[in-house]
Amino acid sequence: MTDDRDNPHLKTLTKQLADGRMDRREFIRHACLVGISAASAYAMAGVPMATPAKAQGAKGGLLRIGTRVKEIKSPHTYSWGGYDSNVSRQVLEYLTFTDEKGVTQPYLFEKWTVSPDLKTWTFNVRKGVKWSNGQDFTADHVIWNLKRVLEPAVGSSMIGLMKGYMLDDVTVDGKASTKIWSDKAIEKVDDYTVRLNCKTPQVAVPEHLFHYPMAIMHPDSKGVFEVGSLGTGPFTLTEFELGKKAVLKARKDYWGGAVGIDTMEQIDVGDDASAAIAALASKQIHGLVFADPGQYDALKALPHLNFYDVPTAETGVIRMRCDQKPFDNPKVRKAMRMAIDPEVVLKVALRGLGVAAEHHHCSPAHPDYAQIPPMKRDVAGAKKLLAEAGFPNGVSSELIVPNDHAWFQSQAEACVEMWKEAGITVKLTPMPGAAYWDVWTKVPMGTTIWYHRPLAIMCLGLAYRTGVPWNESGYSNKDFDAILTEAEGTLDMTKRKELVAKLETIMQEDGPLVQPVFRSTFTFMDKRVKGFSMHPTNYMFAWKLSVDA
Amino acid sequence: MSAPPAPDGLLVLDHVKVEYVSSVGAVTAIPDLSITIRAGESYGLVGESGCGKSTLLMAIMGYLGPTGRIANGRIVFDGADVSAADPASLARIRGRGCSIVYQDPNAALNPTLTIGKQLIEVPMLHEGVDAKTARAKARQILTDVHLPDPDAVLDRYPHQLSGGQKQRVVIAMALLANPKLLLLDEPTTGLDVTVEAAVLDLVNELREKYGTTLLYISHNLGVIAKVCDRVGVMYLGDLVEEAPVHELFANPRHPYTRRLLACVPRLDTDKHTTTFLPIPGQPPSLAGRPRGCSFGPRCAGFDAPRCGVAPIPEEPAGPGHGVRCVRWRELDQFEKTDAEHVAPATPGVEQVMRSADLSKVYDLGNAFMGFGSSRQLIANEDLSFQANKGEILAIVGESGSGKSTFARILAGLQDASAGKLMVLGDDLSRMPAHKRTLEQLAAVQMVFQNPDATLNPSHTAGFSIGRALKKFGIAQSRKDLDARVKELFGMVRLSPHLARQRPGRLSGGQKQRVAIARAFAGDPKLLVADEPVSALDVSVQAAIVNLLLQIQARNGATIVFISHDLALVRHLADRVVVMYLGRVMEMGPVSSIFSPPYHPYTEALLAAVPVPDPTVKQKHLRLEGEPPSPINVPLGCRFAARCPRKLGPVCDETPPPEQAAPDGHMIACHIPVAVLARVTPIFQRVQTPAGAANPS
Amino acid sequence: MGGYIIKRGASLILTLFAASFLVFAVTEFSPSNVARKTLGPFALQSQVDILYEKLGLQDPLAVRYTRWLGVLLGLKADPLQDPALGLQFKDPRGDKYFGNFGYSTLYKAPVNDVIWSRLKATAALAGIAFALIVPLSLLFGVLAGMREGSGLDRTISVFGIIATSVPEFASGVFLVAFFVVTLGWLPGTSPLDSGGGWPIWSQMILPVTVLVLYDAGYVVRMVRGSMAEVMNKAYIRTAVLKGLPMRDVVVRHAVRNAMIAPFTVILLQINFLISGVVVTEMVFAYPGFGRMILDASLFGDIALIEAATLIALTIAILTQLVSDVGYAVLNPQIRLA
Amino acid sequence: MSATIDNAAAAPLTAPVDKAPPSLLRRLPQSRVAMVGLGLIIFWVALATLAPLLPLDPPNKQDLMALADPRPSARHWLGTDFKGRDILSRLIWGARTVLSVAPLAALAAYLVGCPLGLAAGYYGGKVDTIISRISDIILSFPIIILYVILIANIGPSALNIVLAVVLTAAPGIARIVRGLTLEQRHLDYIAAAQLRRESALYIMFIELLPNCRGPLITDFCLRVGYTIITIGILGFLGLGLPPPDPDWGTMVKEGTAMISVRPHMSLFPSIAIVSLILGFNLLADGVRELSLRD
Repeated sequence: MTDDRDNPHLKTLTKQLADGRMDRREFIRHACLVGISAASAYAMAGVPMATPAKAQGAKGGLLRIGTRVKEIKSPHTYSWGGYDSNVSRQVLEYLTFTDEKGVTQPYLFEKWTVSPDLKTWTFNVRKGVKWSNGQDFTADHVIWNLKRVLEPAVGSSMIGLMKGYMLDDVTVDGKASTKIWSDKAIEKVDDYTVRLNCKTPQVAVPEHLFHYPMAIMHPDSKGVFEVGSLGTGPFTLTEFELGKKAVLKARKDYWGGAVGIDTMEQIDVGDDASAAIAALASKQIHGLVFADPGQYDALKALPHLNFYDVPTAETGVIRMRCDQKPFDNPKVRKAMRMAIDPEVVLKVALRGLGVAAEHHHCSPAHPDYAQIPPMKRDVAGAKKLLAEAGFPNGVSSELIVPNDHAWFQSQAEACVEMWKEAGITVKLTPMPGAAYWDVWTKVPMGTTIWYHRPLAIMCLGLAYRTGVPWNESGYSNKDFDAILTEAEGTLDMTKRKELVAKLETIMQEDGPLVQPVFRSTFTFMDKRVKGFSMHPTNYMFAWKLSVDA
Repeated sequence: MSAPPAPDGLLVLDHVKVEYVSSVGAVTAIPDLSITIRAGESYGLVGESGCGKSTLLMAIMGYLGPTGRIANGRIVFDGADVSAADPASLARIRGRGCSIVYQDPNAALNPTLTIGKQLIEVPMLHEGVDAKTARAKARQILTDVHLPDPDAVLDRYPHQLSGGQKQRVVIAMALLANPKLLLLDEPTTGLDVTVEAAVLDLVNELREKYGTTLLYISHNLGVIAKVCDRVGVMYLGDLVEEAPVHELFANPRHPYTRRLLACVPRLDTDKHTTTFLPIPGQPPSLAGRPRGCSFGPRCAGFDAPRCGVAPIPEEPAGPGHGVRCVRWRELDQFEKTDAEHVAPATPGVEQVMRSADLSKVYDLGNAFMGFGSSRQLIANEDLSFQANKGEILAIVGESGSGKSTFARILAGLQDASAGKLMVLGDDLSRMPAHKRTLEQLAAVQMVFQNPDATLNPSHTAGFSIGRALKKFGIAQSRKDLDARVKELFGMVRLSPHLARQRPGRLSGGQKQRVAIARAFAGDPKLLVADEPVSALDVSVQAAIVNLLLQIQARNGATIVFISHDLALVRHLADRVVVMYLGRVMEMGPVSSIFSPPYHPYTEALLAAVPVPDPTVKQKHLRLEGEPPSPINVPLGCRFAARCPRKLGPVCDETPPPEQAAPDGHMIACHIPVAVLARVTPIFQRVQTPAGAANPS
Repeated sequence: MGGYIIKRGASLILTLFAASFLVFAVTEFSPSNVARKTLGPFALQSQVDILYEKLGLQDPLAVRYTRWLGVLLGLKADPLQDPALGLQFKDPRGDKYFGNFGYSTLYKAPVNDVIWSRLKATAALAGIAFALIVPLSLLFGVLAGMREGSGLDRTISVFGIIATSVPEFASGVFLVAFFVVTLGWLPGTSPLDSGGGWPIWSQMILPVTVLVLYDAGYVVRMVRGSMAEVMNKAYIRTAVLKGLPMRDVVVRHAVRNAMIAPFTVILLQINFLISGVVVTEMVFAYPGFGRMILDASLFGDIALIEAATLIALTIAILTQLVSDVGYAVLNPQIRLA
Repeated sequence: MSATIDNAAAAPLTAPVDKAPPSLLRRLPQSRVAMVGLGLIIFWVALATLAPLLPLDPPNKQDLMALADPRPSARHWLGTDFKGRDILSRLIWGARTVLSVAPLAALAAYLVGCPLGLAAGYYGGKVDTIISRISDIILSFPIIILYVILIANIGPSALNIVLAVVLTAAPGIARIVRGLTLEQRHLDYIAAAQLRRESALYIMFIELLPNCRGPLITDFCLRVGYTIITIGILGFLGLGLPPPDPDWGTMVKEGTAMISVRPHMSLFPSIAIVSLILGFNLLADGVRELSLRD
C-alpha cells in the first residue's frame, strides 16, 4: 500500500475522481494502469472489490470446450486471440492481466511504477513463479520475450502495437523495416526488475503486455510452442491434433494455487454453427469459447446451459475509402450514416446483444467515451445530402463482407435494406476472411472487425489517423489528427472527454465509417461448469473453472 | 389341326389362344391354334416375321413373360398340361421333357460362365448327379455334337468359340436333358451357309441317334425342306396350312403358301425365265387382325362374304393335308401362276467398272508405344474383275470374304491400299467420297443392308432424298424438289405421302425402297447394293428384287450386288465373283458358276445351300471348321486349310494360278480345270414331279 | 499386361501433372497471396512485402509452378522452410524430400503433417459407408431388377429416386434434429473423440447414415437398371428353360452379369466418398479430408489444395484402374490392353 | 449376314408399323413418374414466374416484428428467417434464381459438351484422343472438390457457377455424346450422307445429334437436378450466391443453427430443394423409361 501512495500519478487521479471528472470505474482502471494495486484502487474509489473468481480448489475432472483447433506453434505471431491463444494461454502466461471490466492488474509482473512523463516504466517480476521444469522465472526471460516480439523478422503483431513508443522506422536493403529505438529501451535492472524506456509517453503499456501475442515463453523454446513446451501456467499441453483437439493437463505445482480441473480438452467443432449447437445439445462439450448471435436462440432453448455475456467495444466497421468515388465526397459518407437506424441493426444482426453505436467507433464501454447527440435516421436528409453531392439519383457501390464473422452479413443485409430506401444501392460481396485481409485497405467499401480495445482514442488512433498502417479508409483530416494527438497527451479525463467529443462529432459529420453497433461477446456453458465469466476478448482461463460431477 | 388330339401325340396344342396384355388392353398373338406332334416326328413350322411362331414356342415352354398368357385352350406335353402346370412341374418339363435350341447362340449362352459350368447344371439339377459325373456327361455330349477337343471347350467362355461352335454347344445343352421333344427356334439363322449345313446335318444325325421328336421353326423354306417330315405354315398367328413336307412343296393349297413359295429364289430358275410373285401389301398389326381369313386383305381371291366374316375352318386337302381356305379348290381361278414378266436389262459391252489388283489392308493397331506387334488384316487382295453397262455383277462369299469391303471402296466410303479401280474412266481407288467430284459421287451410289440403319430416324423419308437432289444439283427450289421426290417415290412404288413420314413408321421393305430411291436420286451409272434384301422377309425380298430389276431395265445402270445367298444370285446376276478371305476364287457368267467345273470352294457352298425343294438331292460335301481369321492368312491358296480336295503342300505354299475356262470363266486353283470339270453336279432330282425344270 | 501397366502409369502421371497445373492456375484468381497468408492479417505490409519477395511470388506462374514441382519431387528445398525467413516452419522430414507437399499456410504446418490423419478419418467414414452401400444396393437393386415392374421394384425405385433427391445437407440436418435434439439418442457431432461420453461408434452412425442414404439410392438404381436389363437377356431365358429354379437363375446367371455395368459405378463411389463427403463432414464437424479441402480452398492454401487434389486424383485414378481390372475379371470378354 | 430376328418371344410383338411411337413429348402423359416430376417443376416455374405478381413481402424485407416469433403465422405463412424475412417470399424469389441458373448452366455445358463429343466421336483419331484425354483429366477430379476449388477461387456468382458447371459437366456430356456418336458413326445413313458429300459439320449436327436426343434429354434433366444439388451444396458450404438475395442452399445453411428451436427455417427450404430435384429426377426417369419402351 505504501508503494501505491508514492505513485506519482495518484494525486492527479484522486483529484479527478474527487472533482467528478472521472468516474470510479475509470479511476480504478487508470490507477491500476499506472501501477496502483487493484485493492488500493478499489479502496480509494470506495468500491468494494469484487472477489475475483478464485480457483474452486482442486476438484479434478474434465472440461471440454468447443472451439476451432488451429495451428498454435508460434504464439508470438498469433493472428487472433479467439482460438489459437486459448490453447497456449493455459500454459503460457502474460505479464499483466486485464479483466472483463477493463482493469489491468499485475500477473507475472507483481507490480510496476511509471514516471510522471509516462515514459519510464519499471516492472517488478513476481517471485516464486516456476517454469514447468522447476526453473525460476526471472527478468531475463521477460527481456528475451520482449526483444523477440519486437524483432521484425519474427513478424509479431506486437510491433504494430508498440511501434509508436518502442520502435524506429528504418530502411533495410531498400525496404521499410523497424528496429528498437534505443539500446536502452529494454533494460534489465536486476534479476527481478525490468525497465522499459519509451520514446514517447504511453499510458497503456501494461494493457499492451496482455495483448495475446505477448505470451511469455521459455527462451529454450526458440519461440515454438508444442506438446510438452515449458510454461509458467497452470497446465501443460499433452496432446495436440490440428483441427481435432488439444488436451491440457493440470500442473500440481502451479504458483497460482490449486487448479480446479485435471484436464481441459479443446475440441474442434468446425465453422458450421449447427455443429457446435449439436455438440452442446448432445453434451459432447461443456461449452463454447464464444457463440455467434445466429446460435443464440437455439442455445438459449437448451435448459442445461448458462448464458454468459459481457459488453465490449468489438464492432464491425463499414468503412468507405475516402479517395474513391463516390465516397471522396463527405456528404455521401454522411448520407450513408444518416440512412441507417442502428437499433434495427442491433435487433436483426445481434439479437439485441450489444448496444447501438453512433458511427464514431467510441463505445460506452470505453472510459473516454463522450456522450454526444446520437445520429437519428433521416432518409429524407440522406437523399438531400446525396443530391447536394451531385447524386440526385442515388449512388451505388459494393460492400465486401468477410465471412468469418457471421453477424457481419446480417448487419450488412440490414443496412442494404435501409440504404435502399435512401436511393443507395449496395451489392454485397462475401469474401473469405483470409482473402479480405489482403484487400481490406483497398476496396471502396468493406466491413472490418475491430476488437475490443480499452480506450476510444486507441481505436481512433489506430484506424483514422492520417497515414497510420491500419488506416484502412485512407481518411485524412488535419483537424482530427491534431485533436487526437492532443487527446492522447491529456491525462485529465474531463479535458480528454471534451476532445473526444469533438473527435466523435468529426467522425459523424465527415468520417469514413458507418458503424451501427457494438456487440456483446457471449457464450453458453453447461451449468455444471463453475467459476466462468465471459472475457470481452474471448480469453479462457481454465484454472479458475471446475466441473461438477 | 382341329381333329381331336391323337392319343399318340407327344405334344398336343388344343385350341390354344395366346394374348399379350398391356395397359391399352389385350392383343391376340395366336387366336386359335391346334397342332399335334407325334413322338419321333420332325415337325416344321414356317412363317415370316411376326407370324407368331416364336410366341407359340414360348407358350409351349410356359415362358410367355409377364405380359403374355394362354387365354384359352390347352398345351399338353407327354400327358401333362403345360398351360396349367405349377412352377415345379414346369421346371421338370423344361429340364427333362422338352428342350429348346435358340436362334442366336451368342445371346443364348451366359457370357460370364464357362461352357462347362453352363452344361453341368442340367444333369446336376435334373438327375441329381455330382459335378464330376455331370462333367463327364457334358463331355460325352460335346463329343456327340462333334466339337473338337471337348475338354478344352468345357473350360472356355462363350466368346472364345465361333458362332457354329456355340450353336453346337446350345444343342448339346438341350440334349443333356435327354429331352423327348427338341424345339429348334431358327437355330441356323445368322450362320454362314456352310456352317448352317453342318448344323443341319448334326440335327438330322442326332435325331436318328436319339429318336428325339423335333419341332423346327424357321422362316427359311429350304431349311424346313431339309429336316422336317411335316410342315405347318403360319400367318398372323394362324396355322393356315399343314401337310407332309413333299406334299406341301408339291401341292401347296393355301394362297399364302403358294405366294410364299413363289417368292423363294430357286436354283433352277432365273430372272430371264421367272419373276417373283410378291404378296401385295403387308401383314396387318396384331391389333388390326381382320375378320375372317387373316390373309384376306392380301389375297387375290378374297371374297368378302365367304372369307371376311367368320373364322375359317380347316379343310382336308389330302392325306394329312389341311388347309384353312374356303376357296382352295378354286385357286386356279384367281391365282396367277405367272406374273407380268419384266424383261431384265440387257448387259452392254461398255465397261463401267474395272478393278485391277485392288487391295485393302488394315493396320491393326500400332500397339501402344511400340508394345505388342503390329498386325495387318488383309480384307481385299488383288481383286481384278469388271462390270459392264446394264450388267448385274454379284459378289458372293461368306462372312469375312471381303465382299463388303470392296463395296465400300467402290462407293467411296473407304479408299484402297493398292491397285486400281476404274469407274467410267476415272481411277477411284484412292478417292473416298469427300475427294470425288459431285458427278463421280452421283454416278456411284449405294444401297445398304440394314433397313433400320439406312434412314436417319430423326428425319423424314423424303429428307435425305431431297438433300441428295440438292447436293447433286438436280433440283433446288422447293417445288422442284417435291416434284422430284414424288417422282422417285413413284419409281419405287411408294405412296408419295410416305415422304413426310419418319422411318419409325415405315416397314423394312418400305425403308429399303426409300433407300433405293435415294440411291437413284442422282441417276447413278453404277449401283452398289450390299446385301440389300438379306434382312427382309422372303416376300418383301422378292418385291425389292423385282423393283431393282425393273429400275435397272429402265435406266440401264450397272449393279454390283453383294450377297451371301447363292439362290438369289442365281436368280438375278449376270456374272458372279466368288470370294474367300479377300481373294477371288472363281468368277464367270452366272450359269458357269452353278455347273461344273466348280472351284472346290464354290462346290462346297453349293452343296450347303438349303434348297426349298425336298425332291432335290444335293451332293453331300461339307467343309471342316469355319473360315479362318483374315488376320493370319495362309501364304498359298486361301482356301487350302479347309479344302476337301487339297493337293498337298503346294496349296499351302504357292498362290493358285488363275485358270481360264470357257465363257470368261476363271477358277483360281492348283487343280487343272479339266479335272475340276469331272465332278457330278451338285443337284440331283430324286423324283421329278411334273412340270419342274431340270436343275442346272 | 506389362504394357498395360506402363500405359496406365503414364496416363496417371500425365493426369496428375495437368491437374496440378490447372489447380495452380485456378488459385491465381484467389485474392491475397502466400506471404500475407503466412504472416496473418495483423502483420505489417512491409513484413508481407519482404516475404513476398523472398518467396519469389512475383515470378511468373510457370516459374512458381516449376518451383513447386521441384519441391514436391524433392529436387528443391521448400522456400518457406528457409530458416533465414524466421518463420519457424520446420518439417521433421527435412526440407528436401520426395513427396514434400510444402507448408500449409492455413495450418502453419507441413502439409504431410496435416493431410494424412484427415485422409485416414475420411477413409474410415467412407469405408464404413461403402461397406454398407455395396451390400444394401446390391440386395435392393437385385430384388428390384429381378422382377421389373413388380410392386417391390416400384417401391424400391421410388425410394431410390427420393433418396438421391435429398441432398446430404438436408438429410443431415433433419437426422440431427430428430435423433440428437429431439430424442437425444445420438451425438450431434463426430469429433472422433470419445471424451464427451459418446463412444466413437455412436459418432459414426449419423454421418454414415447420411452418406448411405444419399449414395445407396443412386447405386440401387444403377444395379436395378442393369439387373432388369440382364433379366431380359436371352441367356436368362436359357437358364429358366433349362428348368433352373428362379433362385439359381438369379444367383448363378443374372447377378454376375448384372454386376458388370454397375461395377465401375460402385467403385466410383469410393471417389465420391473420399472427397464428396465434405457436406457430411461439415454437418457433423467430422475432422476429415473434405472439410480440410473446403477450409484450404476458402483460405487459399495453395500447398494444401494441391496436395489434396493430387491425393484425391491418385485415389480416383487408382480406383479407376481397379475398376477396369475388376471389370475384366467380371467380364471374361474383356482383355486389358 | 443377319436376318430379321423373330424375337417376339417374351416381349409383346414388335410395334405395329402403322402405329410407330409418336414423339417422346407426346407420350409423356403415359408415364406417371414423368408427370409427377413435370408437375413439381411446373409448380415451381409457375411460382417463380408469377413472383412479382404475388402478394408477397419483398424477399429481403426485414420484419422486425417477426424477430420475436418467427414461426409460421397468418402474416408469414412459412414463417420468417432469423433476420425477419418472409421464408415463402424468399423461396419463391429464390426459385427464380435456381430455375434460371441451373438449367442455364446445364444448357451452357451442353453447348460446349455436344460439339466436343460430336467431334471426338465423328473424327476419331487425334481429335478424339485430345478431347478424351482432357475430359478424362477433368472427370478424374472428385467433382465437389473441383467445385469448391473453383468457386472458392473465382468467387461465388451466378456466372461463375455457370462457368464451373460448364467446366465440370461438359466433359461428361462430351463423353456421352461421343459414345452415342460412335454407335451411329458406322450406320448406313451416315454413309449415305457421306456419299452425297455432306460437310462434317452437317453430318455432326443434322445427322448425328438429333438421334442422341433421347439419352440427352434424360441426361439433361438429371444434370439440372444435380446442378440444383450443387448450387445447394455451395450455398450450404458458404459459397452460395451473394447475399442478400435468396439462395435456397444458403437458406438451409442459415436455418440449421436454429434447427432445434425453429425447424421451419431450414425445413421449408430443404423441402423446396428436394421437391425441385425430385421433379427433375422423376422427369428424367420417366423419359428414360419411355425411351426404353421404343
